[in-house]
Amino acid sequence: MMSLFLRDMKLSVRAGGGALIGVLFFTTVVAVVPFGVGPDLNLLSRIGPAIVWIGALLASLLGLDRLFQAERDDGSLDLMLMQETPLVLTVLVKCLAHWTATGLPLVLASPLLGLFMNMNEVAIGAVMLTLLVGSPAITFIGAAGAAVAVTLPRGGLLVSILILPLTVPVLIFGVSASYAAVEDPAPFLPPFAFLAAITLFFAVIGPLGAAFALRGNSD
Amino acid sequence: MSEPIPAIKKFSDLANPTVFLGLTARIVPFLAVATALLFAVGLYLSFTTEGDYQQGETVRIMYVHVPAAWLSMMCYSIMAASALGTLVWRHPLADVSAKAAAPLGAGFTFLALITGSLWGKPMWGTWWEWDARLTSVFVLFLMYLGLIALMRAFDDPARAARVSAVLILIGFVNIPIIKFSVEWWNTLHQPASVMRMGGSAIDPEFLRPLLVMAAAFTLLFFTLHFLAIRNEIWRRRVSAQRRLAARMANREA
Amino acid sequence: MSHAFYVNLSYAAAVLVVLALTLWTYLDGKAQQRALKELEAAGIRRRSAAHQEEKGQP
Amino acid sequence: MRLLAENLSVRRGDDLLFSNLSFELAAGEALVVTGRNGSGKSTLLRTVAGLISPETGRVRLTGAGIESGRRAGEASHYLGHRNAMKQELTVRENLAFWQTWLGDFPGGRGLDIEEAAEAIGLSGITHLPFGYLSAGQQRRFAMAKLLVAHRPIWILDEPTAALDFAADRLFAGLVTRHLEAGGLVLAATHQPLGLAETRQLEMKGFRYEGDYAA
Repeated sequence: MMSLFLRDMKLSVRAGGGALIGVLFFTTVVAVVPFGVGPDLNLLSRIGPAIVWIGALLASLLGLDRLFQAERDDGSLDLMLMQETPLVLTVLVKCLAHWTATGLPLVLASPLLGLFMNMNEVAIGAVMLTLLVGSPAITFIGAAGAAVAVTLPRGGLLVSILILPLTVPVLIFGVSASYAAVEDPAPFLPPFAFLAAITLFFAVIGPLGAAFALRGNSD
Repeated sequence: MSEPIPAIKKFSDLANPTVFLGLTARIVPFLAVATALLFAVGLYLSFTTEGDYQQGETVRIMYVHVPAAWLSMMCYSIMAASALGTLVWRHPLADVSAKAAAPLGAGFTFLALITGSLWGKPMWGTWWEWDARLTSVFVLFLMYLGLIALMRAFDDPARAARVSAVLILIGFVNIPIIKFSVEWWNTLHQPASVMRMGGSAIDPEFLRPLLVMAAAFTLLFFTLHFLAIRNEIWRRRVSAQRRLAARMANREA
Repeated sequence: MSHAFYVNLSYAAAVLVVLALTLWTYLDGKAQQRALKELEAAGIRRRSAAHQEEKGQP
Repeated sequence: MRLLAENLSVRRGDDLLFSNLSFELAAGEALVVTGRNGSGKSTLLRTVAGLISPETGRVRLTGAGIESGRRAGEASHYLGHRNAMKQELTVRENLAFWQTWLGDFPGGRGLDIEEAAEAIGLSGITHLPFGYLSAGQQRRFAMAKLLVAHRPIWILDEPTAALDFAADRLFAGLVTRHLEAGGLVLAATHQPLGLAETRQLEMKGFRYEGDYAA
């Protein structure tokens, strides 16, 4: 299991890997917003958490379609399907590696973008924390979508379209927890606990669904 | 590497990577020592000179902020010159130079943004402001990162060189925008004060540490750039020899 | 917060960035050198280097 | 150890590729599947490997020390058209990954990575990235993958397609050694593999009738 994790990490860091592209996309998407809404700092700080969350959501969808397609293209997927190792576990490890390589850098870059959005320190901390807890859920859902679209030649866009509606709950609770941390009357913990629950839920459902889809898709 | 170093007779000899490696081996120690000395003097000066009566202690941030910002633009200009060298004269080391400079440029631009932010908080009361100067420097930072990603994405260095050279030249539009943004638009950022017509507008008390630090940062950049070019040449040799090794293994078998 | 805090923080950032760049350059150089050594040990030489050796030993 | 395929039928879309196909393979035996393009050779192999579920019939594994219900795929190496190696990683990283990931099937041990490279005649270049190698070299390292982890059954789909004559001979040697050690080989091929004693199964598309083993 560890060997698969290390291999996937190596692949995403080596040339052509998606780790840098994800962060770059995230930064660019968030940086474009002030040009659209104008440099009104009060407005920016109000919409900041939402923008950072949406940017992170889009950026973490970027490399997802290659999660299984790359394995399928060179035949590795066949060998993984044949093993006695439960496929669910294989998928889970691949998700974790993918998140560590592409999701974690987004979390680490988010405070910097928070500054650009003129968010205060508490809001930045809250967004970073919610992203840390919530972004794995996106990867887990995405794994299921990627598995469904694995045999399609141009599945990349389809994966995004399939997954985006499913990530809406993650977005809702992530953003509402971030706002709750800033605005006094709303409590922070309930939406945050919900977010954590969603992530745990998808950590089970996502790999299960992905494994099922991969078995059904093999030909 | 104990190979004899061929003598440099004309400028075009620099195109020979072996000659360049020999030159690097001779020059870099001096550059490194000079950089260290200048930094020692510069740091001493920056912490002993007096604070500004308006800006107080924070004026010391200028001694790292301005050199970093200056380097971020100089590095891009060097990359643009290298890009011209690649496209027009097909100088074999030009694209190596551009590729080696990109991460350095990104690093110094990042430093300029960070220190600018740290300066802006006590002075303007905000970490970041979407004004013309700051935005254009941020765009420069994104361009550096994009170029790094682009250069890494190609397998074939020759193709990567041409494509990224075109992009570098297109992006060069940004440099004059950064330079003159403070004059063209009415912004929060203060206008240039060191280099302008009719002499510097800055008190010699601040000018001295600033110039020393700028020189130190510039030398640091050149030291690192030389070393990065050397690394890139080695990287290409490794890659060429690996291909050779693969071919030789075939012949033996 | 006092101004000294911002000054110290920005100098710390400068030191960090400079060290990171220097370290990266140094380590990258070491890695490439190691790769070259490994290849040389495996008996692969650059054509020009091999050529000079032949000339040196008639 | 015996590999039993019983009454296999596989349908792709609306086409019945083959039906009621049965065969039996004992330790030390090789079965070469031949036939026209599209006659279902690859499909048969993938079915035995467990990558396709057949419409009827099943693939079984019997023998000492094998609990019933174990899938044949777990005891098999599958070498398909694609090499299952990553271009960006070095040969050694690729092989080391598969070695630890696959693990040894009970009853044997895989070779060391360098030994495996030696066996396919390409020792000394395992430190190169896989993408730097020529197509033939890549194929040979894909075969080294069969050696680094022990599997009694080798399922080979056009194994020698990208190989020259010398490599062809080398591979025939590997397969022969595997058979002598009590392994089983199931191969689909156009070219003769150069094996001494093999049984043949000719696929004739969906007109196939009858029981091969009988």
